[in-house]
Amino acid sequence: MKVKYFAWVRERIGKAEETVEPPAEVRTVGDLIGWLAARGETYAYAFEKPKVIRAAIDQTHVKPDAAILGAREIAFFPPMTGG
Amino acid sequence: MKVKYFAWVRERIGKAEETVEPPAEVRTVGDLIGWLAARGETYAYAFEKPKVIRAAIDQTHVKPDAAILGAREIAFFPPMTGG
Amino acid sequence: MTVAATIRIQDADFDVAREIADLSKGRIDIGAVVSFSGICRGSEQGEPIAALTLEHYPGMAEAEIQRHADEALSRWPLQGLTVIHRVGRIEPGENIVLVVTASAHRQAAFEAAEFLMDYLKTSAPFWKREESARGPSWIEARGHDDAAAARWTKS
Amino acid sequence: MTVAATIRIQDADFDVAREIADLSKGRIDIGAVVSFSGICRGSEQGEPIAALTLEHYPGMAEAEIQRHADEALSRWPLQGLTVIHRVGRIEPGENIVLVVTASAHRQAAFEAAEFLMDYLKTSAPFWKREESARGPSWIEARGHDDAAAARWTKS
Repeated sequence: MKVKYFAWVRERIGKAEETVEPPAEVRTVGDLIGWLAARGETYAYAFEKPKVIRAAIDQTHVKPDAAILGAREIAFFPPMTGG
Repeated sequence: MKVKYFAWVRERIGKAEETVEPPAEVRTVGDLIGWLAARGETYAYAFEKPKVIRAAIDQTHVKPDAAILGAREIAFFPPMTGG
Repeated sequence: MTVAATIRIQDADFDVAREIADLSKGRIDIGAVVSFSGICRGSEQGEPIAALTLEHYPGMAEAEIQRHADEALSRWPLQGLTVIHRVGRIEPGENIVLVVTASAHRQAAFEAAEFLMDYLKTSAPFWKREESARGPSWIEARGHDDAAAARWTKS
Repeated sequence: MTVAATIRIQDADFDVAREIADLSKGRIDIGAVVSFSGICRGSEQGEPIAALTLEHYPGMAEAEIQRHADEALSRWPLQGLTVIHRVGRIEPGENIVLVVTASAHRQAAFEAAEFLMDYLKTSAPFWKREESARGPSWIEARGHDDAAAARWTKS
């Protein structure tokens, strides 16, 4: 699946998007954050406060317990500050 | 004192302003409405529903029990419909 | 810095864009500008109208608007405030009234604009007469405008 | 008549006057037009800033605004609705965001504009980075914006 990062999540990880293939036991958005955070220092830094991170599956806001099965695109970003 | 009329109060009375000298027992705005209403048919028509009439003394909104002593200009008009 | 409200009562139309620009151009302390334009509709209570004629109480109208503008300036942290009310004959589609508020933050700008419009509707000495096929008639005040204005009364 | 919202996300500035005119010109069913312009201030939390850079999530940003615009159109009797959000580098005094609402009556126009601004602040995927003497930093979300947005949640 494609993963996208925005704002300081993007800056900390050092890339805007990538394709990942998490193992089957990574079922929810929260699981995916934990799995990504273990990929290296930059990821650990980006996800150091998982409660702050917002997520969207296929461009719709979701909660950490949302299932990722079938998702084409999952995005992670800080709380929004538009307007 | 000068009395001014606006909107349909003006139309019914047939003049925009006039100078009147009510007797001393006409003490309040409500008294003045009653006194004016007795001046003739056009006045009676204008003031037929005294509760609807709004008043201002020297360009400030007042209630019917406001004293008219010392007033330079008293205005009568319907509820406002600006904006 | 003391903010002075711009208040005008006029026959002529106004230019919303220019009024917004006059309040905010070249300023870097303003974060939010709200404008409200009241426009003459082509019907009242489902009845087509040809025009409105706006009458006002010269002197008192300016004073009443000034008083409410000053109250808005004291209740909300505004950096600019403009109120323009037209009088005379106004046809459907034409502007009647304009309120523009500027503030660092959006809530103050929105609230002050709503406050001023609610008061203009109920307290400023203006009266609307409509021209329709049945002849001219004065528009009646509406109870829900009084209710809208009452929400700003401090208890 | 079905009303469609105009929604644009763009680098370029916008012209408030033209957007208001596009919604209301030649219409005689509109009685109230509210515009909200969000402008880049020259300081954040008392600290001078040189500019903001607005980042967004292309695709989702449009969809989120469309979803909230549709909700506004279903909740209030609007006759027109425009939302424009700029992205990229924006200097103090420049426009960031515009919401214009048109309705027969003022309350619908005010409420819909406030609703959309509250949601843009908290739910639309945009992020602001500021440039100041201390270097670039991301602006943090504010709790009172969440509180403002929560008031529109139907219970």
